[in-house]
Amino acid sequence: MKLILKLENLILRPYRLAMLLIVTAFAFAWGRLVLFIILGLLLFIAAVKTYFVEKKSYFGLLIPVFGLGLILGIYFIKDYYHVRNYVIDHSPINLNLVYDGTYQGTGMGLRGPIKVQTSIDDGMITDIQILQHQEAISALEGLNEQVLERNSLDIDVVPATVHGSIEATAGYLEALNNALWKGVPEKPQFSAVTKFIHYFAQFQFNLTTFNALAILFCIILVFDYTLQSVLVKNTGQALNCYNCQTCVGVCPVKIVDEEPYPMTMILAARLGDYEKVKYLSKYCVACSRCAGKCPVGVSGPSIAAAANAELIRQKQRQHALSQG
Amino acid sequence: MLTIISFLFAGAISGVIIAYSMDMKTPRELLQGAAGGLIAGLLMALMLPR
Amino acid sequence: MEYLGYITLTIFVVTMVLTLFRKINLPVQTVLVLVSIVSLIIGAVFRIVSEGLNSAILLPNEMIGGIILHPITALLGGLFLAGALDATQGFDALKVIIDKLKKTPIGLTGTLVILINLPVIASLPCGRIIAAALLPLLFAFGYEGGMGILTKTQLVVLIGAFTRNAMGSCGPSPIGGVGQIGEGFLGAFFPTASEGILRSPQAFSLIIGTAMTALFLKIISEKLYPDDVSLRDRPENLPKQEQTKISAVSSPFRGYLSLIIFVASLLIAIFQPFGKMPVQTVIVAGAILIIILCRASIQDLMNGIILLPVTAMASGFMAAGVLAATGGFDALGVILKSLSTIQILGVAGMLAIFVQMQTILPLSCSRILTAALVPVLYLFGPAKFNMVTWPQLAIVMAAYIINATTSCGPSPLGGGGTMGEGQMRAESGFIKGAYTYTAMAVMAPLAAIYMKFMNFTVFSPDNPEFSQNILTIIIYTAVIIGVSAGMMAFVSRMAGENSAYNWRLQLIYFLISGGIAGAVLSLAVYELKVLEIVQGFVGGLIAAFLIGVMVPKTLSVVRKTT
Amino acid sequence: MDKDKTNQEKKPIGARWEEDQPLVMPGIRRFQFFTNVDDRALTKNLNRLAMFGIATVLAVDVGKAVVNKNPQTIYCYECRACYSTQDKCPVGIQYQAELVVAARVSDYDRFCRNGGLKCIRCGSCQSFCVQYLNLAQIFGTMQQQTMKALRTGKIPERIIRNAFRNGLINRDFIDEVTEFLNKGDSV
Repeated sequence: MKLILKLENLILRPYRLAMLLIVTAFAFAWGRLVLFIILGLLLFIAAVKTYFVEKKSYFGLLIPVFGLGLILGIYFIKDYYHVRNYVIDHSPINLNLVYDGTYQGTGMGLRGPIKVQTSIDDGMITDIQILQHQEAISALEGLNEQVLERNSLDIDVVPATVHGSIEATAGYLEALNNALWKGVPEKPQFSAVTKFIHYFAQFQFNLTTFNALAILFCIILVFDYTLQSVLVKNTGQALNCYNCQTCVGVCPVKIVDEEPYPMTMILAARLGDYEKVKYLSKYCVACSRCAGKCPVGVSGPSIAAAANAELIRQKQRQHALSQG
Repeated sequence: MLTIISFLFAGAISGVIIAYSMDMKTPRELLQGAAGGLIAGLLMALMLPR
Repeated sequence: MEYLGYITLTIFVVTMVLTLFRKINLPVQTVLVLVSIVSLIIGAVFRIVSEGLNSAILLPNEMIGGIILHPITALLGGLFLAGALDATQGFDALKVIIDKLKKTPIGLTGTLVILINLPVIASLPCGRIIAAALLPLLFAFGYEGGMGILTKTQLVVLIGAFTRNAMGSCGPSPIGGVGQIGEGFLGAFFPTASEGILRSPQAFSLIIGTAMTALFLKIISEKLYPDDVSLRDRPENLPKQEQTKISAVSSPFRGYLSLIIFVASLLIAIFQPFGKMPVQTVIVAGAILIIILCRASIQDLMNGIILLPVTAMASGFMAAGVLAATGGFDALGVILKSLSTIQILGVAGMLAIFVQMQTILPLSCSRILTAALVPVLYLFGPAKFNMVTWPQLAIVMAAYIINATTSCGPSPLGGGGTMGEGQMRAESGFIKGAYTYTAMAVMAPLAAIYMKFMNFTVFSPDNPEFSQNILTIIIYTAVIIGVSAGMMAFVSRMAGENSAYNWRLQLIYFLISGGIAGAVLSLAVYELKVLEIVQGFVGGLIAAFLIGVMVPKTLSVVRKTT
Repeated sequence: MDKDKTNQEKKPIGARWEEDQPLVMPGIRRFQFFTNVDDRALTKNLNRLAMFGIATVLAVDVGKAVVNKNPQTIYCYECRACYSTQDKCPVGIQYQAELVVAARVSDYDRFCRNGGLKCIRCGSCQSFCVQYLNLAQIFGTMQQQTMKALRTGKIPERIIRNAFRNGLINRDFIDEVTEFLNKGDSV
């Protein structure tokens, strides 16, 4: 029973927002790290707030979590650079170290990943295929032949002359290197933790990420905003409000606390601020003129009533929770 | 430059008309309206591309 | 496929008109979503029959393709920022500044004029952002608002003109305004067009149009609907000290700080000094800065969001997307093209109607139809049908865009003007006459004239007739204003007690002005060719008739109650 | 409308204690506010659903671009400044903005129709973009997705055949497309 009550809490705004943020974080490769940092920061701020306001300390819980995060982060960086330094120390790769077989590897060109498949036989590169790329169409032309001819990666291959082909060539070589290193069993591997963290961090923070995050932030908040009224029974009409204040014109009360009266009540209901609705609805004289005038047919008092019912319900739930 | 001039002109006219239609018909108020319109026109013109 | 287009187009237009006249009593978002779902189903059935299931499954994708995300997110960002500013009392800081400005030589009148033109100066992606924040301030000037320095009529004019300016301000806005759609299309011919070829015609005609709206509201609307504003005047026999009681305005430091951040982020968004980045990023960053520095909460930000324009735009784009996917707009293009083959209309008349299209069918956001109609207009140009040349296309575009952006003002489907009506405590529809009139007869021809004589010379500098053109613009402006104002005064004098008579008078006035507007437009597009000008006159007449009959006769009993 | 009226008739006065009819304004029941506009009660849930639909479509629109690894497309102005490319596009693509939109919502039809598979990703159009979007990258990613969809058979044959007839496919993809079309012929 208590579990059900707790689960019902999940539809409350803070939980919902957190859930939406996490979902976005997982859907959006580059944003994971940023969103998780934001989440951590929010938790920290909330903890500080509760410490000063309610004199309750959650630091006993938070500090170990952050400490663990810090230790993991340091371990990750160490492990990551250990592997990377090994690769850098041993490049250009000695082809004799590579076991025979066919390997695939990816590298980043100017415009996206380049996927390469290469076959090696007795220290000789026998075949190279570019499986996928997004570079300008002739940027990678002739590279295969050059590499096959020289049978080595340490000589600079001559890039084509189209725009961005230098970056494309670098990406191509990276992909080739990547593929060949897969055939070297002596190379140290990333630990599982490193792989997991790498999945979050990706080291690809750029302006595009930031811009997209800003837009997503807007959309998420509005999505949540809509959700509020959809989830709470009978307050959905508040969503249709034009903010036109026609209701204020016909309301006999008109202004409460220097705010236009029935409209503020409806906006508060839309926002999920039911305490404010309760406070404001005390001023309503229930003449229902606003309902008659509203161009969309939003009925202020009815929304306020539904909002108050929701408030009562929430309080009952909290009461039941505290009772056990 | 001439864009700014035409904007100043338009701003002044609109300022006078707005002032007139707000029942502020003394010459002083009309002039004030024109001055306000000039400032508005100038600000608008500064926002435009060269 | 062709029939499908006609079917969905008919569904869309009929439902929209029925909603406009309140025959369908649903919020506009619901109607648009329903229209798109119905069209989607019809389209899917057609596709399954003709091409199989695979193609029908892709139809929703094409519908979503109609949604232009940028204006929606830019608007959201702007509303965020305004919400943050509001919550941190930044607008109180603005009040203080205005209060200071009032004591300078430009006085109260000049301050009000600047205030009215503030939306175009600030140029946000949607006028509602600034209108929602500043309308309470304007209301405070009146008796009921507390300050009591303006009378009822003055307040009506002030709010009406301000809303007009605000609702047109998305046209010249460089950060995600409607005008950018047109600019982008013109970029195919004018190399620098996307840097703002349409901005100055828009701003120019807005600054004049705002003034004409004020005049119209004062002279005609008050005559036509005498009892439909429920604002109160200050009683005459009030004690003296109460009359002069003006509430002191003050603002905390964080208000000034947030105002500075607001202005700074706007300037950064417009002039992009730190390299290109989307306005949303700048604005959201500004909002977050305000949250941190001025201690606002996310809840306060959400307070600022007006959901209607966002959702109305999204649902409108959905409907437009479905229409595009099912070929509805192709059908519209064909219809418009066949209009031009009618002898008395011709291309000029068709264009004169086309330009006024958005005022005839006002939706809650102009982008809905603009995004669909501007490509049609583009096709009329050399890109496909070759009916007009590039410069002519640019002129028509300027007139079309100004008409489009201002069309959300008079819209009864939740246009921004409704906010003004609510604020001035008027019946809905009070401002419609003024708004549609200025959009049709003042702004569109002025924008066309300005485009013709000014912008082409600015954008191609080696034109010898530069200073001469300035004179031409000034003359045309003066003539358009003069004719409109003179006729306004005449109509106002003719008006009597009978509202039906007044309405007929207004309709005639609309017809004449619309005809003249169409003729001026043709003049700008085709220069002195008699046939084209006559055709433009006829087209303008038709458009003006359609616009004029949409203006309500009386207001108080508009809605039938059962 | 009818539903609420019958509610009113059925329920005794005490029913205002029920959850739907809360006593918030003293002595006044909720349904009293439903009298002025005739179809209000009928449309209450419809409006909510429509709103939710809009929000969902918005979220899907953004989400799709993000999931398809083309997040840049979200902030396309759709201002069509890229149409200025004109002759500078080596393969003569006219409507670049359409391709960006198609990439955002993975609308294969629009993408192929406007020559998306013809693009050689040279980046000439990029310099015209007011947002400096990396158009070449966007088109490249979308091309990969289109080919992926082609392999899994999500694209109706008509689309790809039209593109093939009009010569809208570049040499990176022509082999695969021919193979696909031949397969379609043999079946």
